[in-house]
Amino acid sequence: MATDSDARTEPDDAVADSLDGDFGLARTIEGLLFVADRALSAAELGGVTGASDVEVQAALRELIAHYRTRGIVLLEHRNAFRLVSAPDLADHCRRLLGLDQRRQPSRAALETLGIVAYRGQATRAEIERVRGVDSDSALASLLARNLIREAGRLDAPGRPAVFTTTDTFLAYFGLTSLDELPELDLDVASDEAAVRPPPDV
Amino acid sequence: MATDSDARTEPDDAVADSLDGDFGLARTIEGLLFVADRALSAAELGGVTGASDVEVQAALRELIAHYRTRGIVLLEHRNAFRLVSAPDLADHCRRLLGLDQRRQPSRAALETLGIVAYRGQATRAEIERVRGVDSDSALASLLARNLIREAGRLDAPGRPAVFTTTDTFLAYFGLTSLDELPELDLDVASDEAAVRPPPDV
Amino acid sequence: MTATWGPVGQESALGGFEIDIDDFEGPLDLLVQLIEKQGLDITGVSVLAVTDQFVAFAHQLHEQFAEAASEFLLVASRLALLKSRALLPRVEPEDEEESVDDLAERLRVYAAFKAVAMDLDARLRAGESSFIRVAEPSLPQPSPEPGAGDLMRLLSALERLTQVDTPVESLIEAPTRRFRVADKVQDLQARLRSQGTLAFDSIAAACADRAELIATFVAVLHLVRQRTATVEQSGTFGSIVLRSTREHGDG
Repeated sequence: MATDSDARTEPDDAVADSLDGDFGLARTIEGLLFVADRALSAAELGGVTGASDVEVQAALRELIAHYRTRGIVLLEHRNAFRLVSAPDLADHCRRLLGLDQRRQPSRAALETLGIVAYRGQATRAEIERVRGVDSDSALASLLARNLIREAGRLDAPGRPAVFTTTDTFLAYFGLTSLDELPELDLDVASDEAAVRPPPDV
Repeated sequence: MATDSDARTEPDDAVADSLDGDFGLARTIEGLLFVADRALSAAELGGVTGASDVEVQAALRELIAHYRTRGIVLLEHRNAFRLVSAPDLADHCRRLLGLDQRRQPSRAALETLGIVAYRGQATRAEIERVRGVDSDSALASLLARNLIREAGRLDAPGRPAVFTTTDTFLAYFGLTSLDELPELDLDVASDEAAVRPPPDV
Repeated sequence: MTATWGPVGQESALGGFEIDIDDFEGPLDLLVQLIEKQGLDITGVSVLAVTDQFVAFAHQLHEQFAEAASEFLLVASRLALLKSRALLPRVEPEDEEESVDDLAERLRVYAAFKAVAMDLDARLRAGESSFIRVAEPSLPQPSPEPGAGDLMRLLSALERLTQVDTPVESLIEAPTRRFRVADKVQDLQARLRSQGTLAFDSIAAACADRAELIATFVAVLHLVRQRTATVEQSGTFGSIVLRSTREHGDG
């Protein structure tokens, strides 16, 4: 051993070492997800931990399974991950945080949100084409609530904004993944039949 | 893992034990500790959950034991409880948060920082009176970033800490003294759009 | 144009239907609701049954929904086309066929998203929602990189605070002494009127302590925002000059 670059040893390393290797990664990721104030992508987690994508994904699956029964759940939104409180504890959390029961979004906002969620992304024109009505204020209210965000601009005349859902969207509706949304029920088979939201963008 | 709703308890399985009976309370408390922005006392937890002190204490012991091997740890300090990342993960967390450093401080942090800077010094209570909201975590993040420091304590009930800006604050904003502040583009600073209330959903 | 549905003896095709103007948004929504009230399939020729109703309703709404009128007309014309096709032998060219299919498809897609909205609505009513952690990490972090801060963001955060619910005075209220920004504004205005320009260094030097300096500084911000004065600086660390926007000696 010529170099000694990793000489820094912390006493607590013994704890991590005593656990099986894979769980070491899972608990590191658990700690990272806990301190993060946003959703973290698998790539970011790989970058910070130095683990491969396959290892990170396996650790995340393990954590998602673990948190299925706990007071905290691990939500996945378009391949980004975030710890949130369990949806059924909403009333307790509201009481602790002193939050009022929020106002219900309008149906216009919910329709718009549904279109963005199932399409993965949508421009205002696409949304209005589906709804057959101006959707500007519905979009503005969804943006203000951080349920959708602008993901970029289309390379088309006018460079229209492309909207996509946020991880707050899942948390807001007590979902842990887009897979939990029901299948889009189109009566007749078509290209768009049985559309599920795409897993990532 | 013990996702089994079966009530039978396997003698050697601590996890199965934890799902038994009052795990409902433990997971509720787990969720509350997770969303809280401060340490919670057993009395507060009892108040929110409606459980007795004995029940709350038992649930807390159970959670402390559970978190002994995880990437999150349940700390007890002066009979107040708080979830924190495991100490041995500090390097990983720092690396993650270091990546975040390129991001600007949150608006809450900036408001708090501005108040401290313009007043010269301020206590937490003074900041909260101006901002109208709890500013504990904003202060914590500013302290952690060394943008403010505790300058002393007020000779008042509770001996509240008085905060002041640091040299790091000046360096961070590229200033050598307050005199340099007016070189701002005030049209941007006073952008009216930022104060419009969000439209109704 | 007697429809094969609806309450017998009603003069208006709309009679007996309780669809309020506030109850729907746009033509597709109206059409889906009319169809649902008839218990009909959303697709194909069954749309016929509600055509008259829709057209009558659209006619009634025409002026109230001026911005959506073209969309209503478009839907109504397609419905009329559908109806004509049912009443007459096939004479339509193919592009009209497409337009009819297109409407049916749009209705189907819209109805599906309406169902999604209902599902989301039900979830909210069930009251289940997850909460994120709001605490910021207390882990010690390395000091921020010098010069990386955006002073404009700091100021705009503060400005927002002062505009929303807090008088500026309370922001700069010093523990021991008080300086009113309004006084400083008046003072600076008077001096600008007489002198035309003021060096910030000299204004700052005249301040007894930091609290007064800050009150003065906030007053400068107000003057610039009011466009009573402009601020000029020669170079990054150059001296700062406050200049009246009015000609020296004017009014």
